Amino acid sequence: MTDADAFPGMQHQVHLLRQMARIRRFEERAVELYSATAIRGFLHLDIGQEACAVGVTEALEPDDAVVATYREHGHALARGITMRAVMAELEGKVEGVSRGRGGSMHLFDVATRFFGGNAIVGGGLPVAVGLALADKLRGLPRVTACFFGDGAVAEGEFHESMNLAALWHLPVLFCCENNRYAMGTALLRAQSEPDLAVKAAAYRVPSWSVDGMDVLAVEEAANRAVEATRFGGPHFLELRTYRFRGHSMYDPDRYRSTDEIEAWKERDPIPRLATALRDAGALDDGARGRMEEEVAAEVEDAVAFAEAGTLEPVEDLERFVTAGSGVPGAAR
Amino acid sequence: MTDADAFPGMQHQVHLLRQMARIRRFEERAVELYSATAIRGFLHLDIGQEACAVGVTEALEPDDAVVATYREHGHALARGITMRAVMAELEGKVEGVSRGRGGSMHLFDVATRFFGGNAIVGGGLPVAVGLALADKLRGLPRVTACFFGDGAVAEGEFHESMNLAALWHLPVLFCCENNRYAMGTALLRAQSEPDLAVKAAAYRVPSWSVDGMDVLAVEEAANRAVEATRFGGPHFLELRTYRFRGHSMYDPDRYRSTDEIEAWKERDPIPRLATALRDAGALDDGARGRMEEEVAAEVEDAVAFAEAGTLEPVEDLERFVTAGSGVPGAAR
Amino acid sequence: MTAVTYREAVRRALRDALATDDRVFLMGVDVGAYGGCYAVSLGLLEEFGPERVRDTPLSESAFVGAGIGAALGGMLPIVEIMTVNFSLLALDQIVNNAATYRYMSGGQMHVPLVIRMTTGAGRQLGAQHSHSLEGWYAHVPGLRILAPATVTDAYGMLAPALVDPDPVLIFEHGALYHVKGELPDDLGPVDLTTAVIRRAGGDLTLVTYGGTLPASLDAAEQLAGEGVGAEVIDLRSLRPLDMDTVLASVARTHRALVVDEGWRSGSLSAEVSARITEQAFSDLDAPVGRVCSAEVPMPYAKHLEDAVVPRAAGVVAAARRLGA
Amino acid sequence: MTAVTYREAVRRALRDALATDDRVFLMGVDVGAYGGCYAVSLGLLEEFGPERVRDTPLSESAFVGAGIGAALGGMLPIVEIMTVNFSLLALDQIVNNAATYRYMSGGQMHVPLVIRMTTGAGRQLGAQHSHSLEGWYAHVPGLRILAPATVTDAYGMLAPALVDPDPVLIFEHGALYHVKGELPDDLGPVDLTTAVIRRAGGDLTLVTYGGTLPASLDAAEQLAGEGVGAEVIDLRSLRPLDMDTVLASVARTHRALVVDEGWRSGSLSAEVSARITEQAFSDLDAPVGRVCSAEVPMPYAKHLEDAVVPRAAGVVAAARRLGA
Ligand SMILES: Cc1ncc(C[n+]2csc(CCOP(=O)(O)OP(=O)(O)O)c2C)c(N)n1
Ligand SMILES: Cc1ncc(C[n+]2csc(CCOP(=O)(O)OP(=O)(O)O)c2C)c(N)n1
Ligand SMILES: [Mg+2]
Ligand SMILES: [Mg+2]
Repeated sequence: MTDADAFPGMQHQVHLLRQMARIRRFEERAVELYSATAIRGFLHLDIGQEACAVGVTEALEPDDAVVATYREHGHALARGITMRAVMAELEGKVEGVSRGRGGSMHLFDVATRFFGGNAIVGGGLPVAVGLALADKLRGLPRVTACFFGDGAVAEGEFHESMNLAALWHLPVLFCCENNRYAMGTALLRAQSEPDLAVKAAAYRVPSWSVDGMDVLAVEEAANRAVEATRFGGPHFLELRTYRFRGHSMYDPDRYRSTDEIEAWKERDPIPRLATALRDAGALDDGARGRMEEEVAAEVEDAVAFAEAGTLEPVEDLERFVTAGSGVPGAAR
Repeated sequence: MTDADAFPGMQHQVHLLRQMARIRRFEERAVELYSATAIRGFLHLDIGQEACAVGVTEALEPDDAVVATYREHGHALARGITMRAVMAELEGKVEGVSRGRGGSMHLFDVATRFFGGNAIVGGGLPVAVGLALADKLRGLPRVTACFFGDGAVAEGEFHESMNLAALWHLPVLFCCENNRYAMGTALLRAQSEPDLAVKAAAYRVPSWSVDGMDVLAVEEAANRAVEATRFGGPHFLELRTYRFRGHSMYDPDRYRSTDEIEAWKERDPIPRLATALRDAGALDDGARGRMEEEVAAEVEDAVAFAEAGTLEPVEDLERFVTAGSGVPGAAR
Repeated sequence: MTAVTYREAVRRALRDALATDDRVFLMGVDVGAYGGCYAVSLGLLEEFGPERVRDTPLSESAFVGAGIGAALGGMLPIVEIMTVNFSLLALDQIVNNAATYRYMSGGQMHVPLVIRMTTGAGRQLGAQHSHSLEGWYAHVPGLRILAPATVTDAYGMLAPALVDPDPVLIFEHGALYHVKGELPDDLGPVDLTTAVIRRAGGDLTLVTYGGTLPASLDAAEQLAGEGVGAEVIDLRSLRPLDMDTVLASVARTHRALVVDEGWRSGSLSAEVSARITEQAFSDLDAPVGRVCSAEVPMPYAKHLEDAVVPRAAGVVAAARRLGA
Repeated sequence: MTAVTYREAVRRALRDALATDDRVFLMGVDVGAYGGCYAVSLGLLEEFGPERVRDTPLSESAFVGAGIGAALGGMLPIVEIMTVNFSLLALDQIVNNAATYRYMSGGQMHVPLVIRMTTGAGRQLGAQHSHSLEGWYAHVPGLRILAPATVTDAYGMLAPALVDPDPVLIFEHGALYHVKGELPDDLGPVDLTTAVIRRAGGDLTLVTYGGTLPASLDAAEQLAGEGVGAEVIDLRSLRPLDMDTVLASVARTHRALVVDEGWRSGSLSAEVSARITEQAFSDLDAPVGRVCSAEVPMPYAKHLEDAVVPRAAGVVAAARRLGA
């Protein structure tokens, strides 16, 4: 019997912690692999923001859909895509979740209804609206959770999508991960009205603003929001968070002060929950250590899997452009 | 001495009436010419909405700029472009304000800083923001008045432009002529939040909603708004109005009830002001009749001018694509 | 066999699609209450209701993207964009999402979406409503591009387009809507992959599609009067291109002229010309010719617009220059 | 004469422009505090301040449109769009406004705007960041399209582009930024209307531009080893095209191969091929060849991306097939 078993409800919190730890370790390892050039392209890290992906995803049913951005390793892993499949994708292998065609910015998984992995800022929102429209027309009580950043709020596609979802009462949960920066542009320098909840109101979309560094708060808000969305049309969840690393591997992070970054690191969602669980007697240092070991083992297994993976034969380059493409003899 | 001279301030109101009457008669004549096929393409009439163009334009200085839509005859005339130049444009003549290249939807006039005539719904807003940015960078205390319809509010370009203007404190006066329909789509079927002033607030742009069927109310609001915009950044003016005719000459107007149209015609801005002026003793029926005659004469002069106009030689087809184009020998 | 307009043929195709498959719905600006900007969908709202004939706000990017999402979610949406000029506002969704989902997902996902839009000039609508940009879409892998030029194709292409598991764009030339033609009552599905010979001839191959088919046929008629047999090929599908039909014709005629309403530089005509030369160089007695639109934003005045777009006289003159 | 990277050359051009003319300002996403997405504008914010090196929100349509308006209002804006892929979000403004103002206004107004953007593949950025769509822009009357391939052009094209009273789009290939070259201290203005011969040769004309110039030069070098003299022409201007330089070369070599990173169908290479055939048919000993990108959304995996884009080996092989 573990510590957590002794505390009703605590086991779930341990699960949340593990999910966040999985994302953190996975990405830390991905950084190493990037330095070793096993991973290339853009690599956008979720580190610091894990509570958002984990808290929201926990509130979803298996049949619900997720649309995310290029910063979506966390969302993919939280949603249940295996580390193996994601890591192999980052290494460009056929065994990757997108067969190595997508890379870090384009994770897709039909089994978990994970619809990307969109690297055009704001580009996922209309698609999410459409997924929800399909559900509504088909009479399926599903929710589509659409993640995007604070920067996306300035794009026209945000405006058009919010209005369309609200006008048609579609079950889209708009999840804005407000990490205060769009690359180097601080929210205050991008929005004349930096209170994003006010924006949601302009479409009559009810909104919550939540501490995105607290996975329990995120989950609680997401539970309410997902329920409300499922039967009441779109809702907007602002997750106030922070990325601890640069925008991508190329970012020298010139636009933020070390003080600011350090202050936010104090609020790191992982030690925060771990400490709370320890204080509550639900997860002692030994159990925590075992968890870390298990996570590390899972990461290493994923790396081994990715490295043992194979490359798509170049002859298959044209497969999947359309249904028939690249298949010898098939009509294009 | 006319009646109006006897009443201080009344002369100006008579001028406003005349401006509206000029637009009305001009367009009624254009409809006839359309039936006679002297005018082709799309023809969007301002009839019913004249108070908006006239009231706002009166509040502008000669150095200010105007950006309008495809429904812009009224704005062009109110701004001071001659009837001759507009009518010749509608007839596709070289003497037209855009040399016959633009037509009804694309009136331009550098002398009055009239920057179109934009036929992409929402497409003029970013341009207006840029004109205001230029003024700000150049230190010129000018305003750019940007007209658009209620339908444009759903477009992404509205959202992006409002934010940009507000973020940078640019002197754009956003003038939304809310005539309740975008072609056949009623505002309530296009906007989840049909109160457009609420939308402006989402950008921290101060707004007024005005009876767009009352030219005095429009002018008063515009005077305040233009002043506020000139030194205080963007403002939003919602002009509640109605078009008495179909969207364009092709519109069978299936989506509105006759009752609704008739009810709005009761509020026709022209008889409304004319009656008020008569009641105030500022414009008796004789003077009113003379005004109508003068306006009719101006319209007929414009038609004669247009019909006497010439066609651009086909050899000049490629002129004005770029600075050097279509000019024999010039580099392209 | 009934004589119907192109407009009616499209409407009938839409009605049949809506009636046949619950997953089909039509969405776009003013497709419902207004009856469609070009009256194509008139009556469909009354017949199928507002859920399935769905007016959208003016939000091209969002409603096209919503079509993509709905297709991913199991529906078969038909999205109408009023004109290809406005489709630029939705181009991000079409190019970066619709065309890439299958490939980026390694074949897991696909977008069975149909997008219809008008294209072309001829109604004095000026520089923001009149251009022919379908050639751009034909550049994009992952999309199928159709250009029905006849009543039969206007009707017959929609059903197979809906069966295609990948995104299909259908370009309806605005000047064709009022054109009448015979619609066989028992029309089978139209093959989306082949060009068709609309008129046979042995001296010259005229390759065209969509709005310039009538002018090309007129030109062929005139040329026939001069003793020149022009074979007129209607490409129908702009992506993929059925070069087999074109090359077989050129092998017989040894001369080819491409007629295309796009601006000449970088239009689809360039691709057709380049491919003919690449694949049939030794068949050619003359360089492949092109008749395209003048490279100007479309002017409003009628005589100028007429001077911009390809007309039969210009095609005939170009054919003569080819020595046919 | 100093050796600088292409990135530094662009930066220097920007700095000189900002220093020379008060009307010039730079605007785009992260051009300021971040230093430019590809570090091109690094240091300029500090030097010229936030009014003139202006970070924008993520609103491609609005800030490109604002550039158009500012140009109409008397400024000389330089707008940066991070990549041509994102420029689709601003295409309406570029095509329907920037390119039409002069014409629609009957010559009264003009838009002295410069838009810079990166293009091209090579950094494993996948299907939404890697495409080469500059050929689309080269289709649009009213725009001038430039593609600097060398350090000299990267520096020297900006000043004359700003002098041009009409909109100019400059495409910087992302893979070129780190390439080094010599920048003469006394560089005069670069002619924006002419192509240049980057390497002389008598057996074959290689026509290319931008990101594929290095591969074309490599191929020419390899071909030289086989005794084949390939003349390499860098188009530099994609609209208008300087066909005189190309045709003069083909008149000497009788063979032409176009190398272009765009997807083959409907790429700029098609236009170049069609024009060569139209204008120099009798000079040609073989059909004009093309080496382009494979027609797929760009895959992430390196070996697949490498298989998509034109490389020297592919150019050499195509040259051999032409019989050069
Ligand atoms: C339309 C578009 N413009 C620019 C970019 C380049 N870009 C990628 S991510 C990013 C910042 C987005 O910020 P935000 O939405 O806050 O998300 P975050 O990266 O902070 O998670 C930018 C500018 C892009 N991918 N798409
Ligand atoms: C981007 C775009 N989509 C569609 C159209 C076709 N269209 C022209 S006017 C119009 C209605 C616009 O309504 P609104 O903005 O309310 O202006 P109003 O016509 O009522 O003055 C539409 C749909 C267009 N011109 N541009
Ligand atoms: Mg952010
Ligand atoms: Mg309206």
